[in-house]
Amino acid sequence: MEPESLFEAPPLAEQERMVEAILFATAKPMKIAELAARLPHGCEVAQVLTMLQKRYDGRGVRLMKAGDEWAFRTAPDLGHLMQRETVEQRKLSRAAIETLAIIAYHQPVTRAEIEEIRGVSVSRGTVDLLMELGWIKLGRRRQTPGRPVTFTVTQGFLDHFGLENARDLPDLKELRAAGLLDNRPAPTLPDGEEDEDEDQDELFD
Amino acid sequence: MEPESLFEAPPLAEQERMVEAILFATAKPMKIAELAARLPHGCEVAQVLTMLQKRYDGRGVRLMKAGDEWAFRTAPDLGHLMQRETVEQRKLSRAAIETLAIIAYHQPVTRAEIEEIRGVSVSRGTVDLLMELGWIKLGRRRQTPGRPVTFTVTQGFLDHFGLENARDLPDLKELRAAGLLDNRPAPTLPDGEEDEDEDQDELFD
Amino acid sequence: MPDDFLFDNRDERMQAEALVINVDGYEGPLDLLLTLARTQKVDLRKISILALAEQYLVFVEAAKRLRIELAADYLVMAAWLAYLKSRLLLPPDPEEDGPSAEDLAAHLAFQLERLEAMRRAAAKIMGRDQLGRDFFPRGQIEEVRATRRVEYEATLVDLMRAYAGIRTREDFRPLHFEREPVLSMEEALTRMKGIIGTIVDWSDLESFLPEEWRHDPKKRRSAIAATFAASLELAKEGSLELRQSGTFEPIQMRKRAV
Repeated sequence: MEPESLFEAPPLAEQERMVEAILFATAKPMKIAELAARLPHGCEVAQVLTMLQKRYDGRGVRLMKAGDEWAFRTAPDLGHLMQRETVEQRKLSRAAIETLAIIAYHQPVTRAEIEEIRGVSVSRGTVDLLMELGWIKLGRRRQTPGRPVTFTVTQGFLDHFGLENARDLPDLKELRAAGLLDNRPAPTLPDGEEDEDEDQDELFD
Repeated sequence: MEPESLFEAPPLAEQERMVEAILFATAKPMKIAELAARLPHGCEVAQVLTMLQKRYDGRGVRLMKAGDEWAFRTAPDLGHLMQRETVEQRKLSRAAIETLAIIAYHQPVTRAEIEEIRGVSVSRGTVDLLMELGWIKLGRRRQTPGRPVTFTVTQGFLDHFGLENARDLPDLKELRAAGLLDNRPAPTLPDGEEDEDEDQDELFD
Repeated sequence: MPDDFLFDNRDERMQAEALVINVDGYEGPLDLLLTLARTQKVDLRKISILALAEQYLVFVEAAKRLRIELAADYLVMAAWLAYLKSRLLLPPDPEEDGPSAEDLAAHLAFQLERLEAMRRAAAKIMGRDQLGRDFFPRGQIEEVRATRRVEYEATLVDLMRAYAGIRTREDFRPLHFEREPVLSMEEALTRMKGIIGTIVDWSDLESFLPEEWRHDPKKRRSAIAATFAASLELAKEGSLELRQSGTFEPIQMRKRAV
């Protein structure tokens, strides 16, 4: 039994101050549950986050949501003032950028599917790099023969690109409407050569 | 010549956003001159800092001045939120639980009586721990030679163990009926070994 | 396949040669096909797969002529496109099963369109404001101090078990017989043998009872019985004499003179 539960939660305005302080103190986005664990019992974290987001709307700093995590970030239009804070970003290869986009739009997606879309094999280095950047992660295994691993994008990806949600990816609706995100298998050639290759790739995963 | 000098400084509200973003993102407190160097020419940094300080007045985060440097800081009254408590569950030692049980069943009881019942001496560490947990407290002194202190259990003890009253504790016969006494000795401890340790503890207390 | 068919368009051949020099710049045959498709300057949806196949084959031919080694997958694609081209040009063979040439062409068009779409999407993603470039996290992180609190677990059952354990510890002592209030004959005999030399005059048997056995009536009776039995044993040995003046009179004993 926890003694806090005996008391009422602090007033909303006070809860807002508390969430503000906690989120200001960290660079890492936090889940509602993590925030709740740091606050007195009975706090309305979701409501408070919305209040806080409204409060910072239009300010130099904004409260951003990435997936189910929240963080304060500077307003993007002020980026030019921050040049000194910029960490030298590694130039991503075209292969890495395309692989990332394919994972984002087709997730959860297997390596074989990525290769099918790009028409070339995916080098291990590409996947490793995207993992290291914290932008992709392993999803559930596909329930197909060989149970291949799948990849999905992460909260870190959403945070990095200022996306509230994977549904907010650019042109997602249009691409879906055009059927370009459909999983349309290649018409099988009589000799089935192509599919054998795919299966082999999966074996080596 | 810097191109900014050709233009008017941005409106104060915009300057405020800028300073807010810079101070948020910077890793260390900043002097007015450093801020000015990052801002477009003609910005009223000192005035903007005062505006910003007022804006954050009473919030969860404050704009603080230390010497001639400025930084955002958690409001002092919310410092406790910056502590994350990790709770470690630990089993009470056998000595502690036995001592507690004797006090619960025999209260008020002196240390000598506890020792007689347990057949070994009671370390101060054990008593201190039980006191710290708020489960036992000092009772009245016994009106016998030496006027020894007695121990009783507390309301906290009753709350923790879900008892109305220490008298609700089942007696031996009920314990046996409840199957709490299997006819086997408690996991064998070589006689008094644990308590020897305790005695040593006492030496080092 | 006649050469003049492949090279009937001089511009196309020149273009293929220009592209082929850059072969390392392509990410595989699909990428190359996409690049070639763009030269058709039409919407990918309206692209002529037949024309594209021809362009590709021209490219491969040009590479051969320029003695540029093409990776195997480019050659596999060339073979496949040659096959597709022939299927597209010839009337459908009723004997052949599997997908129609149109299906294959449509899928290739879909693949190209999808790759193009992913490229555009990738560019849009990368064009977004990025963390650490356009917007920034908090720079001055306040460390969260971790404090550790130990919470002791103890349930009522633990408590009761502990108490029951203490109160019944006696029950669980290693098995040995408690010393009963009975003096054994062996004990009495040992004792009597020790003192027999000092009994020169007739003395009451009861004066030889061990001190701790004299007071408790139960123990006294046991001690008398044991001592009497022991003295009978010693009399039988011939080291002790016994006498009793009458029923219930004190039993007396003395060392037997040798």
